[in-house]
Amino acid sequence: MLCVVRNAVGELTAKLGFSEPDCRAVVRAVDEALTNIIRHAYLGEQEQPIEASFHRIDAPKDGQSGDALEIVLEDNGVTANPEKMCGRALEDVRPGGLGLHFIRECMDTVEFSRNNGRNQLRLVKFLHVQAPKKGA
Amino acid sequence: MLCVVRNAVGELTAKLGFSEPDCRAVVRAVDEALTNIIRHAYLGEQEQPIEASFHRIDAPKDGQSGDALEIVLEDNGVTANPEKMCGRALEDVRPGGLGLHFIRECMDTVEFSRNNGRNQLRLVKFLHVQAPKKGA
Amino acid sequence: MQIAARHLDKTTIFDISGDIDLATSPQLRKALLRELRELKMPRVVLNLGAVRYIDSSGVASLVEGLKASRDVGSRLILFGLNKTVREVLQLSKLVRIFEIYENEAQSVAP
Amino acid sequence: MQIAARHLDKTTIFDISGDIDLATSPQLRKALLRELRELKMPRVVLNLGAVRYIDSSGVASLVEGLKASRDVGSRLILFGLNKTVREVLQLSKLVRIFEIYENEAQSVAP
Ligand SMILES: Nc1ncnc2c1ncn2[C@@H]1O[C@H](COP(=O)(O)OP(=O)(O)O)[C@@H](O)[C@H]1O
Ligand SMILES: Nc1ncnc2c1ncn2[C@@H]1O[C@H](COP(=O)(O)OP(=O)(O)O)[C@@H](O)[C@H]1O
Repeated sequence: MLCVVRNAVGELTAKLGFSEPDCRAVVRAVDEALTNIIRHAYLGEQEQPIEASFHRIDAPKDGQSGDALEIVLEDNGVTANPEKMCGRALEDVRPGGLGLHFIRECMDTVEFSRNNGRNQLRLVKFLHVQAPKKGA
Repeated sequence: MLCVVRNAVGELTAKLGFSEPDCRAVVRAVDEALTNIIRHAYLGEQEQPIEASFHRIDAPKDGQSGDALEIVLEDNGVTANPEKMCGRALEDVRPGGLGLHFIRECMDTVEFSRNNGRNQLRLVKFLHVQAPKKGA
Repeated sequence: MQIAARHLDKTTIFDISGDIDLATSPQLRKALLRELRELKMPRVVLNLGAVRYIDSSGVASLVEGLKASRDVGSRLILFGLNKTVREVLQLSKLVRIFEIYENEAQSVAP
Repeated sequence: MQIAARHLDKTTIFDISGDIDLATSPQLRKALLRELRELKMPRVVLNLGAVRYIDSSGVASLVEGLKASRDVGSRLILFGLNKTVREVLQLSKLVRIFEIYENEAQSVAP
């Protein structure tokens, strides 16, 4: 099913006008975030409910407002331990601990929160619309 | 995870310009098709691989060519029995047996095939672009 | 999906919210069958106003509830059907088989 | 994901295709550890040309393979890295840690 999500998100981001590397970045972030929810919040159980919303938003960026894709993932799993949610130093070559790092590298905003017994992950990626060329 | 797929496909179809009922129809067809793959091809196992592709295509329609969304779902599960793949008469009020009927009602083309040990389901939905008004 | 139960005299009202799909419909089925077959509640009312999605397995659970209600001589009533829910019942040709009302007042009327 | 194995003198080549993710990376991990730790194959070459996606658990499996190869004194070689695979190794800051070649000929050179 992760594969289905990746392809749907890939097609959506392409349709929204993201560049190819940015499409891959958003797909990667969503995939890693879902993987983490299944592994850590639901302790490996695949059948638990995960909610997702995808919205085109106007978000503040560099003092201006920018066109962006906002993705919110929510689960009812175990409370995330904020101390562990930091990822790790990459210098230390060992398996694991890369997911959060990927998510942070791939998105412009990454916010974890917990409300009403639910974990929420909010991801934002700005659409870098090319500025219209003047004169040239 | 089905919820994530539904929301991603909902957003994708809206972005492609489908009407609201058509967006819901495509979401429903994909959801029911995935549910059937999990239940019937993978006998309830949720962790098995399902591939999906989403493409905007030009497909023949009423002797002309139409703008459409093509969705292809593939699985490595048990071979579907074509005799069972017909859905059932709705007059008979009983639980179950609605999924295929929903898929057929919701999409313009529904094709099952099996190649190289994989089941393939091809779904097509035409985008009904409004004809430009002449003169009026 | 979330199910919250309220109890009136001889009536159970289930306020259902979220998505009724492959993962959650067994829970709805169980709640309905318990209320009807085991507890023999004379009237079970489903408030579907906050249902965002219902798939064919959800519809199958409703049909099972309906059968159970007929078996035990109870009523199963639906209200608060939004566009999505209505569409699905129409697709299933089941709109005319269920007892459906506009709102809660009508659904719990004596 | 599919893994097909080919055997040359003192070298195993794995042709890997499809998606390496949460569901499939354990299979890759197992294949690598068997070849390196159990069979002590002196050189294991991964043809990643047909890999469409690799997630962090896939990268973790590659790192485990690399550690195993160092432990037993074997070589783990990657070739056929497409954009997606390259990006992920770059994100992981692992590009310089792996032995990576452009093509199979270089990877199996004596
Ligand atoms: N969705 C989540 N819920 C709870 N804990 C999480 C979640 N995502 C990450 N974590 C915690 O953060 C740690 C680092 O995550 P990550 O960088 O993805 O590496 P890994 O998953 O390989 O451990 C995890 O080991 C886990 O303790
Ligand atoms: N993806 C599939 N693979 C194998 N068999 C299938 C698949 N989809 C449907 N079927 C068969 O078609 C029948 C009717 O499917 P459906 O209309 O969805 O109703 P239900 O799933 O409730 O039985 C199923 O019972 C099953 O035998």
